[in-house]
Amino acid sequence: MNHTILMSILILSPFIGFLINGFRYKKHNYMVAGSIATAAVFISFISAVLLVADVLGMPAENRRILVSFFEWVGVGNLKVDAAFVVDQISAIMILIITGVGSLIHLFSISYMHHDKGVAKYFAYLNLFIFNMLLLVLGSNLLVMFVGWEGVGLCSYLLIGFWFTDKEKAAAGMKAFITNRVGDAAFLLGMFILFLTFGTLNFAELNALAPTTAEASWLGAVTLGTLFLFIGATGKSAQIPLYVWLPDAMAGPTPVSALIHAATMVTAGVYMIVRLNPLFVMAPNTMAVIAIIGAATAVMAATIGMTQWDIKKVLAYSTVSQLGYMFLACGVGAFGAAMFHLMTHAFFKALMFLGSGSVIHAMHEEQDIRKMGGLKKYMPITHFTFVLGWLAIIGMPPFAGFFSKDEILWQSFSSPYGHPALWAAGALGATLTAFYMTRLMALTFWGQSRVPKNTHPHESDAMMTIPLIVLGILSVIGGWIGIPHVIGEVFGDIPNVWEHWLHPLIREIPIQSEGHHDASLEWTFMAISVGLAAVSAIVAFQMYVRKPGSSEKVADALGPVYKAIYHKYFVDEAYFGVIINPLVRFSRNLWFYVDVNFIDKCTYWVSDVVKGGGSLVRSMQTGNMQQYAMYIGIGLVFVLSILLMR
Amino acid sequence: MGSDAFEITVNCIKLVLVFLLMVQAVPILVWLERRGSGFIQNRFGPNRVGPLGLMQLLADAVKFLTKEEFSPKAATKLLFYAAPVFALIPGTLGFAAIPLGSPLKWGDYTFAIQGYDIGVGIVFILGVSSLAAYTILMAGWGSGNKYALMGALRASAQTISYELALGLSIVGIIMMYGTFNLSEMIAAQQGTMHFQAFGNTIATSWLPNWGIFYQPLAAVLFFAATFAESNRLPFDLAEGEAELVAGFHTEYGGFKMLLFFIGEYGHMMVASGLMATFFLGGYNIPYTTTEQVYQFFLGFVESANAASALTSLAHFIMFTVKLGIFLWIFIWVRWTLPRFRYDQLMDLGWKTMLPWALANTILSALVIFAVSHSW
Amino acid sequence: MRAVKVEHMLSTDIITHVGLNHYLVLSALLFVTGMAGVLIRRNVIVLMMSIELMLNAVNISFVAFSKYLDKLDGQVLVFFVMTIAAAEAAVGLAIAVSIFKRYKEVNIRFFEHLKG
Amino acid sequence: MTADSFLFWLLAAVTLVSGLSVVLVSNPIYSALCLAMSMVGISALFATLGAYFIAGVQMIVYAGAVLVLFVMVLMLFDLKTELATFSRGKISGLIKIATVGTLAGFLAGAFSMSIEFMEKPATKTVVAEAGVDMSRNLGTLLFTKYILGFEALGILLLVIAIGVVGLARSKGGTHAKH
Repeated sequence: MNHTILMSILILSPFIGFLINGFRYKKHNYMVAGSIATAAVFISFISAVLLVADVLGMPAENRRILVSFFEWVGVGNLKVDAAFVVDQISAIMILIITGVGSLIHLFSISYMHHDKGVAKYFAYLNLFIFNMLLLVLGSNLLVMFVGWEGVGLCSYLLIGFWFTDKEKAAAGMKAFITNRVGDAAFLLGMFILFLTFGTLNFAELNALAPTTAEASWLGAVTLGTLFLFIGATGKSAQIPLYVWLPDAMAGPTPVSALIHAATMVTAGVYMIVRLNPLFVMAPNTMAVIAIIGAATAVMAATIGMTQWDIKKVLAYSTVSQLGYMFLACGVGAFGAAMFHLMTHAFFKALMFLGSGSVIHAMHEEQDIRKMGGLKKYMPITHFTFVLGWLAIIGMPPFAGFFSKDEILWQSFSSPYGHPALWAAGALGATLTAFYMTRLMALTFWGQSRVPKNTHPHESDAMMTIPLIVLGILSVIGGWIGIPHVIGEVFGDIPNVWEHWLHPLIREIPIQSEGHHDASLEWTFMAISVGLAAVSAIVAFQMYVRKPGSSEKVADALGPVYKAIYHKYFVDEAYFGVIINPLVRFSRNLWFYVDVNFIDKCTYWVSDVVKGGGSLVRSMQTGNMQQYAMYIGIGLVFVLSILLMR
Repeated sequence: MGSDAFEITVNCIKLVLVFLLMVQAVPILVWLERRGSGFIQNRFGPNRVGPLGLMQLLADAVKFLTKEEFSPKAATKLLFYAAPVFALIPGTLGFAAIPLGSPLKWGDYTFAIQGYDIGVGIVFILGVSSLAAYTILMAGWGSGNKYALMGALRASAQTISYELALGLSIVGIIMMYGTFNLSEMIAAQQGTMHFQAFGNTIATSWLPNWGIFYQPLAAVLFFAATFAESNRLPFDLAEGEAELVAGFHTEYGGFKMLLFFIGEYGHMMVASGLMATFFLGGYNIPYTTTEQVYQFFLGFVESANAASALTSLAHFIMFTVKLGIFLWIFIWVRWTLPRFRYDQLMDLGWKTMLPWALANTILSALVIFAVSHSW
Repeated sequence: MRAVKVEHMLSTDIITHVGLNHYLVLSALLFVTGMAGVLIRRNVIVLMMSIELMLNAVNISFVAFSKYLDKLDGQVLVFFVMTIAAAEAAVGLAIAVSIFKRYKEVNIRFFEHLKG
Repeated sequence: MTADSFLFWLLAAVTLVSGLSVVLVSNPIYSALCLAMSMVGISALFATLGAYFIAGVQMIVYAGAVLVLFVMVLMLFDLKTELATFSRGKISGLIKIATVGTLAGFLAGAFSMSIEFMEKPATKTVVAEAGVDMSRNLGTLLFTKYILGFEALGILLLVIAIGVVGLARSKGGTHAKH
């Protein structure tokens, strides 16, 4: 079929779903609303598949479908088309978004069936999909930015979906405002890039990117990419702007799965990969990205170890996994980043949905201390959750293993890499294994701490089918990116992934010193897996074999544990250092400038106008004869002028 | 008007004569009406004074003139007295514009036998006769009497309503003759029936070339409308004795009353004259043209002037006869038909006659276009 | 007639030769009279009559022009003016009647109630 | 002094006097009758200008219909208590009179100053030939050049007729609401 039509279907079908559900937003029939929304997303999934098939059919060098609908902005030399492009990168993204998206929609139908504003919910969800598609399909930064803002809006709407609860609404606002900070930086980056290269189009930008690395900190490319990266930290919840994501768990669980695990939060990674030629040429930026990524990975993991809310744990794990992705970007392993992005989308969505299923079963109970032993109540959820667990702690041959291992190896071996980075990554992996096992243990294993009045039960098919599908994906998802070293062992399995992304990935300018041989890679692989396994076993021991031992450890750690438990007091610090002073400043601004100066000026103007008006109004008595008199006087006036001439 | 002194004098005399003619016709009509009503109602009319009671006219005149001259207390003097005088105007002016005979050629002068020959005769007559409403209103309001006022309002409303039908009903005639000028219309109705159709002439020898044969519907409508215009039975709602004592001239008596009578009869005469002019060939003698009559008289007397004078005289008599016929019909109808109710009157005017008149107009327009247009 | 005589002394020409501008001046004066009526009378119906007066003054000038410019368009315009005037009179009288129904008086000042 | 000019002055006098009395007479019925008088005068003026048909129409439409309507309404109201004739307000009254006067002066002055422009001898072709032919030309003009306006007027009249009936039927008139 024609690409234009396919593209329009792909983009518009969720939007139409949004319109339909949006217009019937007062309806309570969750089945109708859900089917509409799911169908909309599924349709766009199909068209996405068709498009990707076309892309596959193309020659490897220029796999690119560009559909330009119209010239959107044409100011001076700023020419922005409403153009959408499907290439190797966005192909993956649209598949994830629409595929996982439709699964999550399906899940939501059953999950939200008790909710009043279900139609509204699905409308928001569809709107999100639409914006996300804009984001990933946009052929230039501006269209991408539209999507960027749009997903921010939808995330705000959906986090605060139960806005009657004050702190949920507050969480929504927090997310929105934090994103604003990032978006400002993103805009600045856009401006810098436009000033430097005179275009916002990805293809042109990548073509114009310098061929030699930019040494200085203040070079255009470095600054621009840095600002863009800050924008990415906002959207993708990296230090220092990660604080909103844990609170974002206030939203419905499928939303957390879709927006705050699978798709939206990966937008930053996607953006960096999309512009990798630029980033590669700014080693300083790359260093920053790598460090921040590694730091986030470790820190979030540590916090994750101490949380009691099932969704909070998952949220922090998301943050740390995103940290991995940024680490990968930072060391120039963009392919690995995308790879991990995909696998993470699978297993993290799976785990969120699983947690949703659990919460559903526990009647909106999210505290894992009140769970445990759910294994026998909800086997399917448990089984799929196990798959996700194995994937995330990087057990071969599950999806997570390949992607994470790729990242770790690259963080050591790549020219931008560094042993310290590798160490951080390995530590993060270990911690991840620990807290995920802890989660599993407290939720599903051990003896039940379920309150007497709640009777957990397995969820219905509409919730379990997505779990199963995602479970399968998180098992096999990684097999398309099997490293060479393993591939050689199993009779030379090709690394499809690398070949796939290769045309779009710019080579790192500086050459790596020396060449690492396979044995080293094997060792690292073994080390990371081993560490993960060990920490998993430890966690299993602590939480299943002898429960309560964890408390001893916590007491032993004392203040450190406190600090970690309170998330390093980051929120408090932000409040003390930034937010409260800002609020005070703005209040003064409001009082002294706005009220006492600007308002006074406007009042003065309005008073003048009013006075004039009342003067003129006195002429309007409604007495027709007076009006006639005015006409006559005017006539005389005009005639006299005419006669004087 | 002409420029020659002689002509001017003659014309002025003519005006006076026409006026006198109309005024002196009134007593005769009164007498005729009373006798005729008596005859119709199978009783003697006034038959005591003089032969056939003809002297009754004189007696009436004397009575009218010698009656006490009074005006009611509530009356507005000016209007009360002005109204009867104004009542004369429409009739006289209208009647003076109707040609009473073929133009008299005396030497190199030509005298139209009518008050004045005005180019747009019909329009003029309609205009002046529409002034009649004022007299009625003045009388009604001026005499400060509620019955009078009611009668006046009724009468004027009726007059205005029927003017529409009146005007529209003769549009067909005007289109047919292609002129407003009464003399030209009369000239167009000479001789036997003959007219141009699709480029070839159609002629009959057994019908006079009268308008009524071309526009029968128009004739009926026009005649009915004239009844309403002159406030006569069956349309004399203005003075319906049953409801309003005597309508707008309740308070009037004596000479003022007489003036009103004159006005009403003037109206009748104008109406009859117009009927004759439009539909019965005016002063033409049936089946003949003016020229034929002139030649006929030229056979007796040799002088052209005398022949022309005789022709005019014959035509004048002919016209008077036709006039008389219509006047008699007026009287006859008055004593034959009952009075309408007011809503019936208005319905007749607006819902019956007006649509018919319109239809007649459109139809005759189409026909005239089709016929005059030689395909 | 005396007025005419007085002007006779001044100049005969302007009296004996009646031209376009005589009619125009007449129409101007008539128009102004009507305007005065509109301005100073209070009875709504009299106001409307004054308006009719103004319209007719204009009609005079139309017809005069149509004669002296030897074009008939002026008279056509007079037609239109008459029609409009009749319509205006009908509406005005209807309004006056409805005002009268309420106030038993047709003073222009009652129309001030219509002011928005 | 020829007959034409005599006629003109006479009619002008009649028209002006009756027009003035329309404005000045306090009894509305008298002013209506005066207006009728001046209408007749105006139509006679039309006749002196050779516009016989227009003159007749003027008689029928104005003198015959419109003003009769006025008079009827006035008599229907039958205002025994005559309201204050002239509008109040000394200053505004003065201003009004002054305006009117100056306007009159301007107009008259302008016209009489511009004699030589206007006094172009009338070539008697179309207008002069009295009566029928001119009316025919008039009709031709009306139904060819001005047909659109003619139709528009027809529609206008229809609308007016309906609207007026509605308006007059409304109980309590325009202020029925309160």
